[in-house]
Amino acid sequence: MSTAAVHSLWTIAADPIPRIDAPKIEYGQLSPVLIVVGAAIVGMLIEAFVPRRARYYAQVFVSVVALCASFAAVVALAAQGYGTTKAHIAAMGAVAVDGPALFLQGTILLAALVGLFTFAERRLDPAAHGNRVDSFAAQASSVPGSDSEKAAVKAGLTTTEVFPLLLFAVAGLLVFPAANDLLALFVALEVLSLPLYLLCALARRRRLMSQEAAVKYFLLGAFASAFTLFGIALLYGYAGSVSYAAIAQVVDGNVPHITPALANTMGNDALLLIGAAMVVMGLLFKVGAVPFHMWTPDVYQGAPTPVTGFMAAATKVAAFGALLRLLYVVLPGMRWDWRPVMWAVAIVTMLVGAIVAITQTDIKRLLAYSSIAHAGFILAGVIATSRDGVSSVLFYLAAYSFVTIGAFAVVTLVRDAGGEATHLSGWAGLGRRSPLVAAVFAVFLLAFAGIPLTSGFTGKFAVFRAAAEGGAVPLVVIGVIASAVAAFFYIRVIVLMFFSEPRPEGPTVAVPSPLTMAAIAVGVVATVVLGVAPQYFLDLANQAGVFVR
Amino acid sequence: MSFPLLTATAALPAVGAVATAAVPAARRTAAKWLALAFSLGTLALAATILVRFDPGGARYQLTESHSWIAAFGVRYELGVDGIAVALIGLTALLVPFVMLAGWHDADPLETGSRRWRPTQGFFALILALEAMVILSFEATDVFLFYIFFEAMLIPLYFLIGGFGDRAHERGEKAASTQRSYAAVKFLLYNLAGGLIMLAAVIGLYVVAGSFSLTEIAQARADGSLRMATGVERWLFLGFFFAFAVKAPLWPLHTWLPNAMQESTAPVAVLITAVVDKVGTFAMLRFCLQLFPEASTWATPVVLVLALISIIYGALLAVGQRDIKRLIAYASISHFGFIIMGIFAMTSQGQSGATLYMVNHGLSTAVLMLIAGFLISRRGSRLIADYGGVQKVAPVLAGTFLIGSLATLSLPGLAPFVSEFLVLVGTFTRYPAIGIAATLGIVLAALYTLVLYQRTMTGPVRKEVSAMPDLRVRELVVVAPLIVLLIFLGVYPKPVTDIVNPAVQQTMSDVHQTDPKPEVEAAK
Amino acid sequence: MNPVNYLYLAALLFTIGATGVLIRRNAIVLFMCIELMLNACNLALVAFSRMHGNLDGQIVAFFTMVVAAAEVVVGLAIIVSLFRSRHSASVDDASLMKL
Amino acid sequence: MIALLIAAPLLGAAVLLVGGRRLDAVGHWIGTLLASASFVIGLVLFADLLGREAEQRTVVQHLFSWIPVAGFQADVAFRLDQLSMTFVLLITGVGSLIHVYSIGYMEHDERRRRFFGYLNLFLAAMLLLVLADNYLLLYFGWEGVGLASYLLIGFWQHKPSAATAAKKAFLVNRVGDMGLSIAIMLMFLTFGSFAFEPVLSQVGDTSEGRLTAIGLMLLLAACGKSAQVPLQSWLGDAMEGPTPVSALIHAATMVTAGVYLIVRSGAIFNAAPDAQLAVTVVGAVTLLFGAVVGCAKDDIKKALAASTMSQIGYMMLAAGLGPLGYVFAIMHLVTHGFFKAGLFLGAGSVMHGMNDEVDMRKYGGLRRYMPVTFVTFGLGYLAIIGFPGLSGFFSKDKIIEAAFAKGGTEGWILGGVALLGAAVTAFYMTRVMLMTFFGEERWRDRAEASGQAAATPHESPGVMTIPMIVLAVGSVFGGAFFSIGDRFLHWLEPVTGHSEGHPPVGAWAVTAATVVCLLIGVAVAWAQYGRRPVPAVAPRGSLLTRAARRDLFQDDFNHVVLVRGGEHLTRSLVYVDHTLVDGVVNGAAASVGGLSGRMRRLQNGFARSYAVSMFGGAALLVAATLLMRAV
Repeated sequence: MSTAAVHSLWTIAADPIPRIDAPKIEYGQLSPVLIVVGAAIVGMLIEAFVPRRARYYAQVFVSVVALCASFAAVVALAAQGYGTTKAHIAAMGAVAVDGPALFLQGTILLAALVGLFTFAERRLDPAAHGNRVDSFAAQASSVPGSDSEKAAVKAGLTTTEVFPLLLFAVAGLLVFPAANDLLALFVALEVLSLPLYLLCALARRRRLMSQEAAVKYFLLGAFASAFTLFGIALLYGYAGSVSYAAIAQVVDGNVPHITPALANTMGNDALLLIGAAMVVMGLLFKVGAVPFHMWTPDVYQGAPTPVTGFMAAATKVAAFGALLRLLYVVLPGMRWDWRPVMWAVAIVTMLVGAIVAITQTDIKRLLAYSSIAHAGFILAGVIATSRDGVSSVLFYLAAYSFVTIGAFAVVTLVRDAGGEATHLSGWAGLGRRSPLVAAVFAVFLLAFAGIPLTSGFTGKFAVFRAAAEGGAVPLVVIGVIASAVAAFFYIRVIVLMFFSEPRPEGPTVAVPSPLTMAAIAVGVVATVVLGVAPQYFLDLANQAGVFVR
Repeated sequence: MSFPLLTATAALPAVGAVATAAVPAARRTAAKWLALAFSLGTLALAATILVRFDPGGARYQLTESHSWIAAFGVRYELGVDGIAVALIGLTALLVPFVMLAGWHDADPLETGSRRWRPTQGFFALILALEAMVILSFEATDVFLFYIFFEAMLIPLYFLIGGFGDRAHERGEKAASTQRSYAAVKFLLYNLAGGLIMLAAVIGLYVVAGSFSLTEIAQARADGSLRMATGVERWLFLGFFFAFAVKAPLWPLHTWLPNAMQESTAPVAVLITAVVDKVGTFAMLRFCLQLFPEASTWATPVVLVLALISIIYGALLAVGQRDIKRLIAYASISHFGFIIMGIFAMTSQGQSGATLYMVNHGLSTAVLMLIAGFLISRRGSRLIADYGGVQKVAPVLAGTFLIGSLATLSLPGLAPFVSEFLVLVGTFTRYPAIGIAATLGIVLAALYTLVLYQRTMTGPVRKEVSAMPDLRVRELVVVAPLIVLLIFLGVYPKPVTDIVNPAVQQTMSDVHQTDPKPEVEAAK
Repeated sequence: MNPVNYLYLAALLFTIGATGVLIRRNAIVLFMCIELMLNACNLALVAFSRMHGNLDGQIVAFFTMVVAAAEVVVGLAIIVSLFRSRHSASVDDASLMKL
Repeated sequence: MIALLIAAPLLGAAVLLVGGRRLDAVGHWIGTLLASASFVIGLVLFADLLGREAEQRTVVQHLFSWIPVAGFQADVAFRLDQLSMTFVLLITGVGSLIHVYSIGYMEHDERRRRFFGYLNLFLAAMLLLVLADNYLLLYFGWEGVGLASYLLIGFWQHKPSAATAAKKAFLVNRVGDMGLSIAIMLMFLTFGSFAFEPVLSQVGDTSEGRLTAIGLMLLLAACGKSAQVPLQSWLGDAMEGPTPVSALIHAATMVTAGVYLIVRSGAIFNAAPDAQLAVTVVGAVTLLFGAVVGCAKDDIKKALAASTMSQIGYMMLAAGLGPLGYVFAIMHLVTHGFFKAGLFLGAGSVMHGMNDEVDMRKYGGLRRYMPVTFVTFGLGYLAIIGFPGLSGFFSKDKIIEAAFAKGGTEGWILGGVALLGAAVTAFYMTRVMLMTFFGEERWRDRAEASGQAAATPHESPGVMTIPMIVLAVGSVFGGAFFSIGDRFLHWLEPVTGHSEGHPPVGAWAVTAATVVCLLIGVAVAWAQYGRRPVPAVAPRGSLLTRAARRDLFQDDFNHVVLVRGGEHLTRSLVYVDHTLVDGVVNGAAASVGGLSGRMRRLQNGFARSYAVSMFGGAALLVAATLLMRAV
């Protein structure tokens, strides 16, 4: 390395840097996120200072209040027209406040609230030594089956840290779809991921599987985010900026003033293409699209079921939000490059998800694969690259998240001696034992299968229509075939529940507290309402269908 | 805004379903009576429709139209033409009888948990099914139709899979697995068809920008909506496939025998007499109206398939050992006639086909229900297990014979009228196919009479020697249907008067006119 | 010298890291490889920042370090708990869930 | 009024069949009453017709519109003219008599009520058939009588043979019905209508080929109903039914419906010579077929059935001759209705007295025990062989004349066949007569040999004998009454039309030949069965005899070709449906399942292999994106 080069490097670095004026933050418009983060911090303080006995209640209280307040804030913003007319970019271009962002944030918050209920459920497990327990490990640090764990259980310890963790994750999820520059995107990604990694490890039963799930999720997640980051780096290198708007300008080739360096990198499409591909890949990992889906079944199976439900719903929503924004705001200029690729991804995802699910024997894995297939369907809507496409995806996400949480909530109810009986054979004849629960689960399955008069059908119709109008008819046909295949295994479960003889030693259905009941009820109501009278929500999604640039 | 009669007709059974399902487990009989009451109420409403409908009037009457899902351009649009009226009448008429016939079919064998309420479920499901079927007959919005066309699979699925021939299954563990196989097969076949149709529905919207049948048909007629030939044909195929599965048309028929064989007789009647009619009805209303050119393009193939169905179904019926399977294949043969009549594109053919839907509903109901009574007595579906029933249960045998004669469409019974109309209608345009189809007449005589001979005549087998004759309840079920069969056989005019105008309009939609008699043509 | 070379270096490091992830068994080593990938990204960012003559890249790099630190905390916690319950840090041993 | 004709027996059928057991006591009286009521109505109408001019004797009564669909207008309308009037009287007259007879014959059957219900149903259907004003309504009646005959043949359902015979009859008839329905469709296609008036009047406007097609289809129908070759096989088995049924349906009325159809459609056949020729051929063949079969049967009813077949062959032959023969066909039909019904009733009376023994080889010398039966049967016998002066003589002789009168070689062949038929008829009827009423009383030792109590032959009660006597009177004087002054000819001519034929040889010659033939036939029979005793068990006999016993292998042919072949076809189709059609679907499902099984193995649980797939995926993604830009 020549000294000249070094010297020049130093001299440039030593140049007086243009002074940075204090950032201008629109606290009002960021309030949803801020509230949640604040609540999370409060939660940590509670962990630190509130006596153990009261923690659970304090945490639940704080979390519920925070989520409700945050949701109220979102509604308020939307009411003030930030979703449509006054949509603009806040926090020095870091965060967008526009229709899609608010819609998805609202969805995430509701999903989080419902998920919170399942987190807080303490009736399902038999009380250990007289104190109610939830579905999280008494003491995460203690080795499974060790004396310390027994002691912890005996002492009635509970991991109330899950609530602040949940809130942090929610904060990340809220920023993710709203992130308007690559930095915010990356930070949000990590903020939402890290708490989830931890939550996955905290199951009370089957802790080995839980920990394994956490490790897999963590390693693969970190791996993926490394790719994302590298992609970010390349994009930055290509455009010389991390803000979506700027990059978009460069991609479209209409930049106000071109510096020589920029002119140099702009010419190099490889930077753009590789970078875009890697960032997209990171997002596809989060939504669980083939071939980045493989973590999904294991993690869904191993994680505590409430976490799985929350994760399956909220993460998908946020990740698709981010994906939409990236593709619609940053990369519309290179539509013709990424659309064919996404076509391929969508097709493979639909087919693999549907086909592999057929032979699953564990209900949670089954739902995992079904979520993969659904990711494929949603991608079909993403590809439409039209306002209808956006709104259809938004609607689908909203519909899907409630069905998912509801379904996993039902899964928590079917239990035997070893905790939840997730093996399908245990579900035989459930319809005989407790028709109501079976019927509710059947409703969810039918929604997954996209049977008319359920939210699943409305959503599926919306995305397929958008795709068809976007000229992706073959995609629609394949999607239709995939849903036919998918229908088979949903039906299989229904057959199992209603038409096969119950096993004498089969699992029983625990009677939950109002919390889980609420979660399930919300799921059912959402499923039916969005199926029978979806007009209002479709309008909502349609108004919210425009990204601010 | 007058009283929404059509909505009410569909809503009443829906409400009934909920109410029946809500009846506590112990009060089985109450649930039955409640359900029966609701179905009779529906029948009354259907009768009002029949009265209020003016054959000479507008094409779609008693119309209702409300915005539903504006985002998809979907409206809640109802309206009935003559064809729909006839079929709604059939549906509303059959359901009460079906309920009576299945009065005890859903009484639980073993008591599951306290909350296990099969009886309530059975009757509630039937009512739910009725509501959906009626709505699909009323819908004049393609999307609305599709929704119920698909949704009706669910209640029927549970009816098939949940309730089998109790008598037949006593002591047979394999039966329940066979049953769920049949149910799944039924659902997957129809779901697949429906999903293909979904793609076509979406395609239609992309092309036409509307779901309203009347609007699209209008636009097609005045040429403001043109479809590329290829597009139209693909869309047609998408729709037709779904309807052909439902109908069922060879070679998409294999789900029907399993479904009818495994389900109880009343449910089997619902499948073949009511639900399958939605398929043929939809061909007539949607395929022809929306895609006239494609329909005429497809006619030859469809006719050949229909012909195959007729002969093939009949031959297979001859080869069956299981009573219900036999009737199922007979139905396949009859559906061949219906589809043939629809696509013959003559007013005789299409009026005949519509009439056929009604008559076949009645005749199959009689035959299948009595077969059900027979099976419930002996506890076997195998023809070989019977013999000489006529001696011990003359009334049962007599009514069964009438049902058989109706099935082989003997003049004087309703099916003859429709079958002959279909044949003539086909013959005037496609003589060869018409003649080939008459073979079906002979084969029909073969399988029905063989069935009757093997089960009812000959020396009395000792298993049936103690068989009781028809009970009052059963007679109440069968007698009115038989009377109706005879009446419509001798005086079908009331129905034809309702149907003909609608058929004429359909004919004009596909730009078809009846061929002139050669003598006139020559002049 | 031409900062593009730093990019090649970054790419190289990134690839090394990725390869490490694919071929090593020990969870800790795996994790270190991922850290290596992150740092490769940092290098790339800084290099680009230098090329474009603005600081965005360097800012991102700082954030990345923080994030990486956080990841270490979470990651090690999880890995350690796994190690304690299985007495092995091999990720291949953790394969209860499959198919 | 015309409607009442049908309504009366229809009402009877409804009441008797729906009424249930409570009517068992009076059922037969109700049935008989309504049947005769319809006969009375018939007489009234007849008188009314006689009161009119020959041209005004066609009454059309339009009841209501049956099936109205666009151009397709089927009405329920009745047409009463000389032709249908003739049938009405025959049907109701003979029908009523047989009702009376059945009261006695079915006395010991607990299902007598139902039997009368069926009989009434038959009358209604048959009247509908002959009174219909259009072919579709005729088809209604056509299938109606088919149903009635199905029910009555299989009346003793507990006998599998009866049930089978009934089914066979219905099926074979269905084949014929196929022809009728196709004919109707052709008419609709051609004339836009299928009512007698428009069709028959527009015959001139269409091609001969089309008319031939229609004609052949009608002939097919006629063959089915009238048991003509090749659809004759059912009539023999139909004898499983109670004897009155055989007398009414399978001798006097229903089986002659084919002849009615052809005569009614005369206009079509007149314009289609080929079709006509086909009719004559069928008639001639059946004539001989029946006669030959009749010679070999030992079952008295089957022998009579065969003779029915052959006699209808005569009628067909005549009908095929066109205007030459229509009248005589109907005339022979009527006279045959009398004497054949009489013969059957006689046979029934014999069986009644011999506790339902039908094998003539176990009869013999019965004339002493049942004189009335003997006399009536004898008269019927003389009538059928055409003994000069009796009814059969007149009608048959006219047909033979007409056959010759057709002229040309055809004329000679047909005439020859007819003469031969006359001879054979004389032979087998004499055989029947001798084996039953003459010779030594074989039934005694036969009964002992077979171990059962010796039958005690006795005369039947009056309720049975009276009808026989009436019919005997008819069969004696009917022919003369019709022929003297050509009454029947003038009566029927306006409808059927008539053209006087000119036989190559004088009418007297034909008559003489006929008489000679029948004498030969009688003589041969006497030589064989009169002089030497009748062997107890049938001798093996010549090939022809054995063939004749087996209905000239017609059934065997059907069995091998149709039944066996059909069974194989259906069985293979069932297999195809299960393995192929269904197999494809199940196979597809299975293959998807297998694919799924293979794909899920990729999910091997190792985090690193997941990472590999991610890495590969990323690589693919990048590569693809670059590729997209490249192309």
